[in-house]
Amino acid sequence: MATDKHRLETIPNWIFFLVILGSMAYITLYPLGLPIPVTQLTKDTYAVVDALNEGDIILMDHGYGAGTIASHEPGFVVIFKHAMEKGAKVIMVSTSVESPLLLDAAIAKIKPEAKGYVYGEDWIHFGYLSGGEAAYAAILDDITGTFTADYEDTPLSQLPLAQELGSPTWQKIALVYVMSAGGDVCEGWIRQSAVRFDIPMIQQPLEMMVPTILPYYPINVQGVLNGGIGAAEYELFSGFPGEAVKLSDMLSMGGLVHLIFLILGNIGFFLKRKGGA
Amino acid sequence: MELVAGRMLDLVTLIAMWAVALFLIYSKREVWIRRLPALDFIEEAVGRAAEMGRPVVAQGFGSGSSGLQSSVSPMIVAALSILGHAARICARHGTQIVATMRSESVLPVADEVLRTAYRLEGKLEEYEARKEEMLPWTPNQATMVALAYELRPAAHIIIGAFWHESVQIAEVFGSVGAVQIGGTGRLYQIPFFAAICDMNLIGEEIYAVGAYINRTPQMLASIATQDYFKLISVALIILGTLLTTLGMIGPLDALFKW
Amino acid sequence: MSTARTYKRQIPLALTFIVGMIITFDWFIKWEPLQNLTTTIMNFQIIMVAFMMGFAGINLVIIHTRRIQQNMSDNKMFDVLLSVVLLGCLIIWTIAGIGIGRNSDTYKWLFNTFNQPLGATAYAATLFYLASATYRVLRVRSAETGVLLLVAFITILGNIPLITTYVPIIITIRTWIADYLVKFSYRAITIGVGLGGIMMGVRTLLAMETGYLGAVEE
Amino acid sequence: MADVLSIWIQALLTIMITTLAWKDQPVSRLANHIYTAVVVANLTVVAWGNIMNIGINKITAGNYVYVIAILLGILTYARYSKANFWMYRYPIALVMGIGVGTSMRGLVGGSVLDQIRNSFFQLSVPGDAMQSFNNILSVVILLSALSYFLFTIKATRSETAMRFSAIGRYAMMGAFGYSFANTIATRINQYAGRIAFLLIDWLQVAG
Repeated sequence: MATDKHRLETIPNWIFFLVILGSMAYITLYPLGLPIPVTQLTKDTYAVVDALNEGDIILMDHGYGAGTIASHEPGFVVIFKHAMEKGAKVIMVSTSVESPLLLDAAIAKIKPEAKGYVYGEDWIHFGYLSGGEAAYAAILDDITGTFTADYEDTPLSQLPLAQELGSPTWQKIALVYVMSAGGDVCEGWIRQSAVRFDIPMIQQPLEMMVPTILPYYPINVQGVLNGGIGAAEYELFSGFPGEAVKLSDMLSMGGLVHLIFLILGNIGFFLKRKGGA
Repeated sequence: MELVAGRMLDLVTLIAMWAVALFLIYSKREVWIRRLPALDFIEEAVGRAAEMGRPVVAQGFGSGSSGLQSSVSPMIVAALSILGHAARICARHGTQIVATMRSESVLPVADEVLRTAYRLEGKLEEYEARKEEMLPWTPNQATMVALAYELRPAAHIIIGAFWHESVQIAEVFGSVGAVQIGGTGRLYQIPFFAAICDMNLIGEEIYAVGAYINRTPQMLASIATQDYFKLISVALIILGTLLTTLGMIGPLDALFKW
Repeated sequence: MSTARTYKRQIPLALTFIVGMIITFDWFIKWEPLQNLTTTIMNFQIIMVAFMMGFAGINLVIIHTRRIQQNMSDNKMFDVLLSVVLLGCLIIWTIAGIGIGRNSDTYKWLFNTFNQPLGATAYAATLFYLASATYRVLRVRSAETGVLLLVAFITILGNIPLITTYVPIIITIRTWIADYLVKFSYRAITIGVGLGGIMMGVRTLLAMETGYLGAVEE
Repeated sequence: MADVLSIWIQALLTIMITTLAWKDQPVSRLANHIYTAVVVANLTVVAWGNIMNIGINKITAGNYVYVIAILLGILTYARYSKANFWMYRYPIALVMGIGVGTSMRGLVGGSVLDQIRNSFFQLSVPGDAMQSFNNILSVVILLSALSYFLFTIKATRSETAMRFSAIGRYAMMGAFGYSFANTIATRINQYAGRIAFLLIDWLQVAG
């Protein structure tokens, strides 16, 4: 009996490892297909993108690295698709050095060419933007003065869309969409774009960062996408099926497993304390 | 040349903080400071490591492009002053200290901090012989985990700037039996330290470290400045709330938009 | 002696003060020469920090060459292999990136085949440590940890679609916690960290925190 | 061919580095050594690009000021010299000044004044008792948590003041619990991406 208590108190590491891996693999193989409740934040984000007109320009900060790809890529894909549906043009910069290397994989999922989108005319990636907040201000003033070439070193003179931007750039931009895992990046964009010029803005931070963005919503930031979960809701709500929808089952399973661990830990602790006393 | 609109109150506040700080520093008043048990605990933790003959690991010196040049630099400076403090105790006891490096701009500085600590204890040769091992380059959290298993440290000081890796390293170092003293000003990471570490510093407590360890009147005066401005913040919040409730927020709001 | 002290310590300290002031005032004053100066300093910083990246490479090369020698004599061949793999990858990637270029298809292939899965997995694998921490440390040890645990419990429940679909009230509770409890206690921490950070900056510029230049005269 | 090879390597590396969570063993150590090497190499390549694009290109374009930047960059290596190691202090002093300047100017507005400005509450909202209660609670949480962080004021050690700041401490603990739990959701989401990669892209057993 005493050993039982002890066992509940100290479950070895490999059990967590197997239980989590096993349960997540199981739910991927045999999905429940549960709906995910769509929150107001996501509906607002959808409305902002849906309000775009043909020919409007969206500025995206494609600012994720390899580490947070699962939180950011689905949102990027679905919003890009939605923007194409509305006929809006897309220009991108990136606050992550890894973004240009990860872009091709995401574009393969978006397939802009299927919608007749041509690189250089309908969308551009300018590449990595170093220099923090001062640089955000600089590109909003004059993007063609900051960059001389795009992310693959094609001179901007060969890209017609870049020629349209000119100075001041911010007057041509209808929406700013920020994807980032950095709190200072998200808030920097708010200060430089939303506060300074009142350009509509949507943000997609990591799930756990959302509370720090909420103080700016809905005055400065009109839509907040709650990481990958928000992307799943967006996919469901907008009707552009994607990868993130499958997440719902994973969240249910993973959350339940953690709840069980939490309860087991406390039962073990309680039993041990009772035994000790 | 013109002043940027909307930032005037910021400027005035900054100048006021400088003025009050300088006044208090030069007036050399005596300042009382409350106890910070987590910092007192460092000595005990290092002592424990010496008894067990196991090393001490210190982390928290920025990461990649977020080094001394970035806006987390105050946290890194705080982390470095703790590193200096801990390194002196380690040098005295003959305990090995390992400071993991993730940011290129911090590496030469951490080198200087450790060198100074060992010099002050008269053990410079000891440091020169093994400095590469004492400042290992750990560019990712997996390396830090491996380091924990390899060194099995008795004490783990995780004070400074942290990102997503915080929960992982705290959990692993805890599971290999290190006593942990945690603290960071990065909002997202405080919860893990609060939950996992044996002793923790919440948020700005890490900035009080230099003053707490050295106790020079000048350092304490700057902490006092911080407190006075905190009191002013409290007063402003109360005032603003009263005025809002009474529907007379206009002038105060205008001041904040200045 | 005093001159040595001047250029070894005092000039660097003065440099920190001047640069700190320039960067600070650039935020408040719109003046073309100041803006250009700030841009130049920022570019200088990118270049200097880029040079410092070499330390990381040198550090790894020194540590692993030593380890190879050590492990060769101890006959630990697997450990030798590890160090060789590390140095080999380091050299191949650096040459590929610098020689062929970061935008080349070869480098993109290397990055997406190696860096991307390792980075994404290492980041996500934090999940296992969170699970073990949930079990090991989220326990009702005191009233304070009790509060932490209670809120964590409700929030986990609120993140499970299986439960929130049938018990939507949990989302309301979770939102309330986020909107009031979390927002305002974090706001207090933010204000404190802000004031603390500024004073830390003041101390650094006034040369009171000089750990970064060595605490003793030399 | 290259694609198939790539997917296999990705899958193997994913599994290898995951096993570190089980324990430190040869497989995870191998993955870890590769990881360290490729991360440092990638950062070095980025650094090289920065030196070329921002430094050398500007010099060749006639902007000779950047020669100083290159010289300062080289000075950081003085740390390997016994006699002249102090020279590294010049670049570091510059970097330090930039860090302090950037943080000071950003903190005063974003972390202090904006936060205060957003904390002016309407204590009594007519016809909405719940909102009034919430607003009063917000002020109490905010002020009590702030008072917890006073270091040098003796009066904060009195029993009443301690009780007041205890409210803040409890609120902070609750907030930490919230963040902790939300981080779990973030990580589940991210690991789900890896599982999906293994089962769908690699093994192709699930759709």
